[in-house]
Order: sequence, then structure tokens, then C-alpha cells
Amino acid sequence: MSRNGRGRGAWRLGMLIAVGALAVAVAATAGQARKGQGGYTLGLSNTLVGNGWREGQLCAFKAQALASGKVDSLRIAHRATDTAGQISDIRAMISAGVDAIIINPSSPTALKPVAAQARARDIQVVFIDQYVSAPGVYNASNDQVAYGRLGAIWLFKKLGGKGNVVEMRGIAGVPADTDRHKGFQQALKAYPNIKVVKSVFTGWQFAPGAKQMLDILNSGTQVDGVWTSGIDYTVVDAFKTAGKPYVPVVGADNYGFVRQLKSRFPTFQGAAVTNPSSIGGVGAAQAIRLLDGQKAPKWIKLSPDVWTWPQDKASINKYARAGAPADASAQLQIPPWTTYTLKQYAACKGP
Amino acid sequence: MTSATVTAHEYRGVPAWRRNLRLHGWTIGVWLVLLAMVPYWRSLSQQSFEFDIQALAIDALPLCFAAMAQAVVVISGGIDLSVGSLMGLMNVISAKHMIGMSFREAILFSLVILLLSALAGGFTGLVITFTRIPDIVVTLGMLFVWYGVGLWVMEIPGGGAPQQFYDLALGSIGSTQVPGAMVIVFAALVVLWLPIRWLRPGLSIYAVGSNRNAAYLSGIGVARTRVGAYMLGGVFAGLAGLALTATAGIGDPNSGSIYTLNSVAAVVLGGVSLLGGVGGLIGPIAAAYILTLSKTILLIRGTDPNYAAVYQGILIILVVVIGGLLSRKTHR
Amino acid sequence: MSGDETPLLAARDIAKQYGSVLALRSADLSISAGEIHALLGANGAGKSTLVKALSGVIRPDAGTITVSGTSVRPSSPRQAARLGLSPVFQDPALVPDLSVAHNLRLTGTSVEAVRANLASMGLQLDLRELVDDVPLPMLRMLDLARALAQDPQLLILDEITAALPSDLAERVFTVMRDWRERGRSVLFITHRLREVINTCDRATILRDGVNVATVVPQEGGEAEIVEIMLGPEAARAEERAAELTEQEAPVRAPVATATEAEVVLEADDLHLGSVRGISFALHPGEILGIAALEGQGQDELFEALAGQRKPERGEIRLRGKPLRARHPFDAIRRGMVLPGARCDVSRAGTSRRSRSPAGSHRVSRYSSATTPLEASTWARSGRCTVSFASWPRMGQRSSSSAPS
Amino acid sequence: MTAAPETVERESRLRALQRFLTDNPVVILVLVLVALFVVTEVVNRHQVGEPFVTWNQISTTLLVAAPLGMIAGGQTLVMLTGGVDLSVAYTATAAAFAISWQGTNGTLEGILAGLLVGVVIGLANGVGVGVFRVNPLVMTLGTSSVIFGLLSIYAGQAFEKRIPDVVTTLGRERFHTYLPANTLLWAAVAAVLVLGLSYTGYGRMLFAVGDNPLASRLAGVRVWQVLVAVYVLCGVLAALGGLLLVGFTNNPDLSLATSYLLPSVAAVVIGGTSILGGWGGYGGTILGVLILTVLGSLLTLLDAEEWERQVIYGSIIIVLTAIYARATRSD
Repeated sequence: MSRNGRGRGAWRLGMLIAVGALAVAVAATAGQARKGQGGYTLGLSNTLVGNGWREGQLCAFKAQALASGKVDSLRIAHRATDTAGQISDIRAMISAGVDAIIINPSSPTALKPVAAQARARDIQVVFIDQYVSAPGVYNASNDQVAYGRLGAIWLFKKLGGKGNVVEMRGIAGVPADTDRHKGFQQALKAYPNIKVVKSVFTGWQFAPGAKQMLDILNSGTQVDGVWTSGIDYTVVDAFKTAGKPYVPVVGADNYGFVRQLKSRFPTFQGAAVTNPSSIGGVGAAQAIRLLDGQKAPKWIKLSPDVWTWPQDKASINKYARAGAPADASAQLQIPPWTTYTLKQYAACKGP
Repeated sequence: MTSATVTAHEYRGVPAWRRNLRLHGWTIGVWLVLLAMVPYWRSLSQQSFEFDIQALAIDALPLCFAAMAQAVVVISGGIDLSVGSLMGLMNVISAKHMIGMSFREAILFSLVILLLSALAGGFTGLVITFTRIPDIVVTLGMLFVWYGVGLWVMEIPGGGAPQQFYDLALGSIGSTQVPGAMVIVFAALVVLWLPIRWLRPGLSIYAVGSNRNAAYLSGIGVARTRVGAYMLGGVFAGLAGLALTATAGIGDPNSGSIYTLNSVAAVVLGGVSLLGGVGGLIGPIAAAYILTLSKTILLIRGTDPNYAAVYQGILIILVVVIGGLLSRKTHR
Repeated sequence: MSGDETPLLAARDIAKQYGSVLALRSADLSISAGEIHALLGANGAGKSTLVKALSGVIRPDAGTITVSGTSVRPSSPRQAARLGLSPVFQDPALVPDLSVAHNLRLTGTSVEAVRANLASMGLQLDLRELVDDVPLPMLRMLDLARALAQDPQLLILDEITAALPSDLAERVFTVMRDWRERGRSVLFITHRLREVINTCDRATILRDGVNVATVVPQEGGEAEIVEIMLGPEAARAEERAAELTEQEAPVRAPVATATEAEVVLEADDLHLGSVRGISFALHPGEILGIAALEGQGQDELFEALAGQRKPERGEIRLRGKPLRARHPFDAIRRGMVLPGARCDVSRAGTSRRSRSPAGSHRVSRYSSATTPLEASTWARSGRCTVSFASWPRMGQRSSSSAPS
Repeated sequence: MTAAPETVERESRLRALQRFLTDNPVVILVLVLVALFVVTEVVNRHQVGEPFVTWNQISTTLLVAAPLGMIAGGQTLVMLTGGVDLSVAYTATAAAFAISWQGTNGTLEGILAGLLVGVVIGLANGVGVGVFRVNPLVMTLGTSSVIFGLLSIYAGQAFEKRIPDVVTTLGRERFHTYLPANTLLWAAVAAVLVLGLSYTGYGRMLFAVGDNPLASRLAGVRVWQVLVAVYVLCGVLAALGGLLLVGFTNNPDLSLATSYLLPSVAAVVIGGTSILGGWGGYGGTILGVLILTVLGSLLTLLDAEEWERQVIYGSIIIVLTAIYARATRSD
């Protein structure tokens, strides 16, 4: 059988090409000049796109970089990907020679090795939104356990410690969801007469969340209060669609929800637990401070506020702008860290 | 030799170079494109060659295997929309159990994973051949099923594997600069694919994809071959899942989802015809590297990497359009 | 020939039903060792179904098959080959995207034997060639060479000569005779009675799924065989038709010459694919027949006439004006209709389904559906009002015999 | 000289039933839908002691199903031609964004902009598939990648949005308590699709093209025009789906319609339209949409874990298609 020449030929060809690729690549390795100290280059890595919160985080990051006046250019990896993809993005940023990387981590543990690689090259690393513990890195995050707990406590108190509650979670398996659920459970322990009649995952999507609420309401289940992981204003609307009286709802500081708090009072009452997406700006500010050689806290931990109408009229009025997208986070400024103007934020343009 | 009136059908045949161009031209072209990208990439990068080539090899590892998994199935005339969720499932199973293991146990367990994923792929193939529902529908259903099972195995990302297991993918071979991740890909190609590629099982896969009827009349067990192709695809998906565990370091039930469509893209760019029977695995590997590298290049340049999605979409369409025009021209 | 010894192959009461169509009612076939046996019958008589049952492509609903006295149930072509039954089907069983050598390896055939067989037929072929590149007659011969290489007891040839030029067909007959001399048998299916009378020892004739007779062809002659094949009445009708044409032919010829100035359709030096310089003229009231073996360019010619493909050179004129159709639509608008009969261009393989048996099944259904009348009605009205009267209703599925 | 094929005189009862189902595949789906309603009713009575099947619930089911019904409508047309459109979700999302951006200029502008987006994307798909013969899977995968990229780049930038009141009314209001506005629009579209597919030349050409493009072409059908038109229609229907969705949520976001992509394919497949093209229809798809919607409600009521939901969802696609294929296979 002398007829397998084609197969061997193809294989030989493949090997040749592979070896050739390596050779050319080696030859192309030019000198690596470390870039000058003209200005900083910041990187942002984010793996979840498509919701207003993450878009707000990106805009805050860009606006803060611009407002600081110390940043020359940005490398932004704001795309839907998984942990492996995020690691790959971070490596690409290392190759691009950034001075600091701000990371919204997709996993609390998996990014440690690549963070160490960055630190070994003297690149500052700041994790935002979710806490990551690793040597030499900085954190800026909202306290998600507290987020779950504070909102739940408000709700349970509002119900007088007794009644049927629906828990509307986010995406199964995402750390923030797990942490919030943990907080919710902590609060639940103190209120034995609160019954969780339904616990559903909304996937952090507004339309399916509303559908689930409609189903629950139509099933005839007695619902006295709803805790949501931020899928809030469509849930409130679901009561209206179903023709049922409003019950207290806990949501996030989304514009849509905040506007409802204000405009539908007193028939509808709820609480917005702040989870500012401006954390992106905080991360940028923290990184710039580190690059400037100043000291910065290892962990900027933001405790959520609970806004209710009319008690927190001032905050709500400050942020509840009419034209803003309903799913964007309302709390735009986190003093003293963010220094951008609202206009810079709205423009969503970096340096 | 009776050469009385034969002249009319003394068939001259197609010149060898044209045949080879048709068979291997695309693969060579894809590798040349990859080669052409390398100098540009290096000129942008601020890091050493070792770091960059390592990074590329590691980043592309899961996609390489996903593309190989998809390629085998597509060559057999099917399409597997469940590649991503199957690799996600294997990712969580491995990460859940390997975390406390020694290196030796982890390697043995990897074999169990490959067996499991082969069975899972075989199951998909069996459902397809048994019910005679089109591949795309069954694998669409299996996409949900494997994802669901993955969530059941591990709801929250976590787990891990022994450090030496990570080092298999993250390290280099000995003291050379050859990245382990790249060696693994080619080793899998050599061990799993090439031995069967030119023997009856491999040829059967091509035959079934090329013309199912002719293959059946040639005496090939069509159903058996298709199930076999899905099993082999399953093995590669299992490797992709293990690659995710090694490169991401954890198990994540959601991690596989982006690989299904990317694997289709890599297969198309790699010269495998979606009609089946044409192409190989070497082309899709190059395509996987190209897709990974183009994203990296955009990011290093400071372009919004979402343009990568735009460019990738346009590129896939253009490649198929041009490929279609070329094949139409050379075909007659 | 036949004698009392156990026949090499005996099939009894074979029946097969597809959906509601009874393809074979009860067919018997007995082939002795060392004979060339013809299987005859009109279209739809069940010849192909019987061949498929013998070669394991389909499983008959009823009946028994014995090979040298042992009862067998071939369930796949492969198993049939093991029993010593090697078929050469109407469509070559060669995979288009693989090379010839790989096709041989796929079936576990010895390359040397195939090459020797080809050489003995005076043919040469580079086995690295892709099957897709090899012309159809050559593929038939290759398929035959491959079947011979398996050294079968019974060689089954299903209309192998239909697509072969006469010299190649001659070589096939030589092979058949050689095979008989070696004491092996051949089952030969063809439409050409001349070939049967010249070559075959016995012939079994099928009609409507039942075998009606087994004859010795040399003794009966064509007329008798036709009568058995079609039944007495149909055969007489056929005869009358033949007489009529003969009578009318001389009458019609002058008509054509008289209106020579008026040409409806004219092809002038057409070049396209294997069509090399075809010219003809068609006059009003005339029926022009085009005779060719399978794959000799008639497909391309019809495609050009239908506006499906553009000729490389030459011109088609309709009533004197050139037809520059870029689409069948243009041709239909000008009053030229190709009633979809040639749409199963299986080797062109434009879509996955046109390659699969299920696809070709459906193709044949549509061929009859798109009648010239409908199409021309549509063309005249110029709007999309064509009524595909026999398109299946929604939700209706065709039976698919595709191996999964 | 053709011998007439013999037809079988006597049919067994089973075969007769099979034949009936073959001609009326919709019957199976109706049975499944009714069964689902019954199971949900039983579950709900057991759990809460209240009936589930109320006018209110039926009305809500329709309200929730309408956007999917729109998107799956386009998907049905495309799948009848043997294609598949994976860009419907992002087309719907893009249309929603267009409506909310142009909504600041006026109601009509907003709606027209949304539909225009659908037309443009559909045109791109149609030209790719019909003229350049790109595999539909690859083509629509490519365009959806492009749309998604462009949306991610530009969606974050535009800050001022306004959803026209007509759109929100269409999206979530009900007339006479039980009649959702979006269902009226859906019913109108459904009537056009069902009647159009069976009674117009274009409808029949769709089946013809899906069944055998080459034969259709030889019969004088300009296949590429049919394909372009079908993808444009699909784009417009997806845009209408986006319109209803954005009316329902009152705010566009990038993931607005992503959860409708695979269900749109699933609904069509469950509805008995062949993914290979050539047979099926919108009637089945409507039932498929309703089945998926009721199934979702049932799983919510059952407090199903996310993994159970996914596994059941996947299994039902396979099992229903298998049952369907088995029942309608004539041999």
C-alpha cells in the first residue's frame, strides 16, 4: 500500500508550518523598550456586558481617567467572556504595557496567578465590585453580603416581621448573587415568621424577571413582599399588569426603580439598596493614586445605603433624572474618590 | 492493454498540484495568515517573546480543542451546538473532584473525564441516529441538558486542580520556550486524530459526511460512524473542558457557553465545509489561534475589543463568500 | 444451464412495501452457478427493489434468500459482500470527497487487484484522483473493478451500461463472459434487450412486482420479451404506436422542410461543459429528440436552454432573437419551459439534500409537480401566481429511506 | 410504460391514527399544551389551593408569549426555506434601541426607526444567503456578531432615551382587563402569516424553495429574491418583537432579547416546522410558543432549580420533536 503519501505529506506540511511559525515569531521578537513616564495607561477588564450597571461602571472608569488628567490612554476589555477569556484579556494588557489594571473579576480565586504575573512586572492591580484576596493587589468593592442583608432587613421590618416573601435572585453561580443570598439568609434568621414562598433566578434580566413575577402573582400565591437582586422596576410593573395591589419591593438604585419610589408613593413603597456602578471610577482613582506613589487603602469597601421615599428625598431627588436609562445605576458619585462631572460621565468618553 | 478505441476515455485527470491546492490550499493559507499576524503582534507588544507566545498558547488552548471537537462532527456531516455546554460540564466535574487530588490521581481522573465526555458525545450521537431528528435540533436540546447537569454538579464557580496539573498547560517544555499548551494541542492531534484519519474509521467519517448514501452503499455502518464521530467530538470537548480547568484554574458552569459559536467560527475559517466531508483539524487549530490573536492585537492596540466582534462577524462572512466564489470557479 | 443442482442464489416470495406503495409483491429469482442472468422489467416493475434486497440495502418485508442452499438475511451491503454478492449500483458507490485510493481502503479492497482489473479492461487511472474529479463512465468502470476485486460468487450489475459509451460497454460484456468462464455468476439488469439476447443465458422478467417468466433470451427474441414485460395489451399498444410513427414519418418530413424559414428555437455552436459545438434548429410543430448516454452533455444543454446556465460560447435563439437568459425565469417569460425533469443533478451536489436519498426522493416528486402548463400559465401572467398543485400539504412528510 | 403502483387496500387502525396525525400534526401539540395546562392546574391547586387556569392567567400567558411569537414568526419563515436566523435576538435588541433613541424625536420616528433596523439587518442576511449563497447559520452568526459589537460600542454612549407611549401601551396594556394589546398585534400578524403561507404564491414559493431550491429555480422561481424577502420579513418581525419587548420593560438593554434566541428556534422546531425546510407552518409555531411559555410558568410554580429547568427545557425539545417525528413518519 503506497497510497498514503497524501496523508504523510499533509502532516509533514503541518509540522513544517508549525516550526516555521515559531521561527518567524522568534525572529520578530524585537527589543522591548519600556515606555516613558509621560502619562499612565490604564486597563479595565470586565466580562459581563449588556446590563446598565456594567455600562455605568465602564463610563465611570472612563470619566474618572479623563477627569484625573494623568491618564494617556486606556486598554478596555469590556466584553462577554468567561474566566479563561478574562485571564487572556489581562495577559494582553500586560503585553500592551499598561501601568495598572482594574479588574471586575469573574472568579474570586482564578485570577490570582495572572494578577501575580502582573504584579511581577510592577503593574498595579485593582479588583472592583467583587473582593479578591491576593498579595500586592488592591480592592474596591460594594459589600454584597451587606447589600442582601440590609435590603432584607428593611423589607422584613416593613412587613412587621411576618408574611410571605419572594426572593428574586440574579444568575446562579455568580459570586455577587451568592454573597447577596448569604446576606438575605442572615437577615432571615432574625425573623422566624417570614416565609420565603418562592426563590427564583432572574438571570439579572428585566423581561424574564417580570414574567416570573407575573406567574407567581397569577398562581394565587399570597405575596406580602418582594426582595430583588436588582431586577426591580419591571417587577413593580408586574403588579400593575397583574392588577394586584403593590407590596413592598426591595430593589437597587436603578433609575427606573428610584423614579417609581418617588412617583408612585404612597401606593407603592419600596427601598433602593445602593450598589453604585461608579465603583469603576473608584477603581481608576485608586490606581492613579498608587501610580502617583501615594498611599491608598488596600480595600475600599462601600457599605450600601438604603433609600426610601420620602426619608431619603435628598439623595433620590439628586439622582432621579427623567431621561436616564431605567436600568442604569443612579448613584453617580462616590466622594471623595470620583472627581468627574456628570457631563463627563454621560459622555462616556475616556482620554 | 487493448488500446483500440479507448482514446475517448483515456482520462487524463486533474494535475496533482491543483488537486493538492484544493485539498490543502485552505489549510496552508490559514497558517500563512497566522504567520503574517505574528510580526505585527510582536511589534505592538511590550513584553518578551516567551511571555507572549505562552499567553497565546494558553489563551487559545480551550478554543483549539473546542474547534477540533466541532470539526470532527462537522466533517461527519453534523453540527454540534452542545460543544460549549459539554465542555463546561467536563470543566466543573474535573474541577470539583480534582481539587484534593495528587497529580497522579488528577491525570488518571482526566482519563475518566475523557471517557465520560466520549460517552456523553456518543449519547448525543445515539439520540440523533435513533430518532432521526436533525443534528442541529438534538444538539440544541443537549446544549440545555449539559448546561443543566453542569449547574447541578457545581452551582457556584469553584474547585480546582493540583498545581502540576495547571503547569501542564501553563508551563514550557523543559528549558525550551516551547509552550506546553501548544504541545498538548499537537500531541492530541497526533495521538487522537492522525492515527484514524487515514484508516477506515477516519475515512468513514469523511465518507459519511461527504455522501451518506454512497458511504452506506460502500458498506459503511453509517449510524455507527456518526455516533463514533460524536464520541470523538466528545473526547475533544472533554479535553477542552480539562483545558478550561487548567487555564482558568477553576470550574465554572457558565464557562463553556461562549465556545459553541466560536468553535463554529473556527471550523468555518479553518476550511471545514459545513456540508461535511471536507477539511481537517489542522486548519481549525490555526483558525483558533487567529481568532484568539486578533482579539489580543485589538486590545493591545487600544481599540475597543467589541470591534473584534464586528470584525470577526465580517471576516467569517467574507471568508465564506470568497471561499464559495473560489470553489465555484475551480469546480467547473 | 439450470439443471437440478442447488442454485447459487435463490430468492423466494420477496415482498417490499414503501409506505402505501407495493414495490415488490412476490418475486422469485434463481441463479445457477456459471450463468449470466438478466433481470428485466418495465420501469417500476421492482427490479431495483429486488437488487437492493439481495445486496442488503433494504430488508424485504417477506421472503427468503438462500445462497448455495443456506438461508441468509443480508442486512447491509457489507454483509452481502461477505456472502459473495457484490453489487454495482446505478449510482456509483464512491464517496466524492475522497480519493479513489481512499475509497478502496474504505471498503477494504485490495488496491493492486483493482489496478489489475482496470488494466485488464484497458483502463488507467491515477488512484490519488478525487472521485469528484473523475468522469461518470470511468467511475462506473472503477466500481466494477472494485466489485471484481472482492472476488464475488455473484456479480450484480444494475444498469451499468446505461451511462457507458459502446466501447466501454463492450468491455463490460467481456468481463461478464470471463466471469462466467470462471464458473461465477452475473446478475445483469438493463433496458437494452439487444444486450440481453447477445450476452445472457437466462432472463427473469418482472411485472408489477411479480416475476412473470424466466426465459432463455436467444430463443424468444425481442418481441416476445417485450410482450412478457408489458403484458399483452400494453405490448400491442406499443406496437401500434411504433407503426403509426413509421407511417407518419414520411408525411411529416416535408412539413418541416416547407417551413424551414420559420425557426422557433435555434442553437448555434453551443459550448458548455462537455458540450462542444452543438447546433440544431427546431421548427414549429416539431418534436426534436436528443439522444445521448448519461452524462454526455445533455444535462448542460438543457440547463443552458432553460436559462439555468450560461453557455461558454455560442448562442441560443428563440424566434430569431438571442436568448440571453440569466435565470430560468427569463427563459420562461420568453415562452421556453423546462419542466423540472432534470433537477436531480446529483453529482452537482448543490445542496446536502440533493445528495441524500431523501432529497432525491423529493426531487422526483416535484419533477412531476411542475408541469409545463402550470409554469407557462405563470409565465404569461408574469406574476407569482403559479400553483404548485401537488406540493404536499403542510405538515405532510415524505417517507425517508435515508440511512441515519 | 409505467406500472401503476399498488396501493394497500386495508389500513390497520394504528396506521389510520398515524395518518390522521400526519395530516394534522397540530393535534399533538394541542394535546401537549392542554396536558401542560392541566398539570400546572393540578400543581397549583395542590400548592396554593387556588386554580391556575383563570382568564387572568390565560391573558397573562398571551401577554408574555406575544414577543416570542413575533420573533418565532420570522424564524418560522426562514426555517421553511431551510435556513435559520441566529441574529433575531440582536435584531430585536437593536430595534428596541433604535425606537428609544428616535423616540425622542417623535412616536412615528421611533417606530419607523425600529422597523428600519429590522429591514436593514434582514436585507444584509438575505443578500448574504440569497445572493452570495453563504450558509444561513454562518451568515446570521456573522451579522449577529456585528450587531452585538456595534450595540456594545454605541449603546453605552447614547444616554437620552424615550419610549413612545404607543409602544408601552402595545407592550403591556390590556383592554377590557383580559385582552392584552400586544396579543391583538400578534393575532393580526399571525393571521397574515398563516393565510399568506397557504394562500399566496409567495407563501407557496417559500415551501418550494425550502424543499428544493434547484427545482424551484428551474421552475422559474427567482430563489434569491424569495430568500432576500424572507430574511427581510424575519428582520421586520424580530424588530416588532423588539418593539413589544421594549414596550413591556420600558427600557432597552443589551440583553433585552438574548433569552429569546434559542426559544425562538425551539418554538419553531416544537411546532413541527422542519429545520431542513419545506414543510411546517406558523400554526404549529404559535402552539410551540405557548407550550414554552406555559412550561416556564409551571417550572416557576414548581420552584424548579435552575439546573432542572435547563435539563427539562432541553429534554422537551428533543422528546417533543422525537414524538412528532415518529408520529408523522409514514413508514
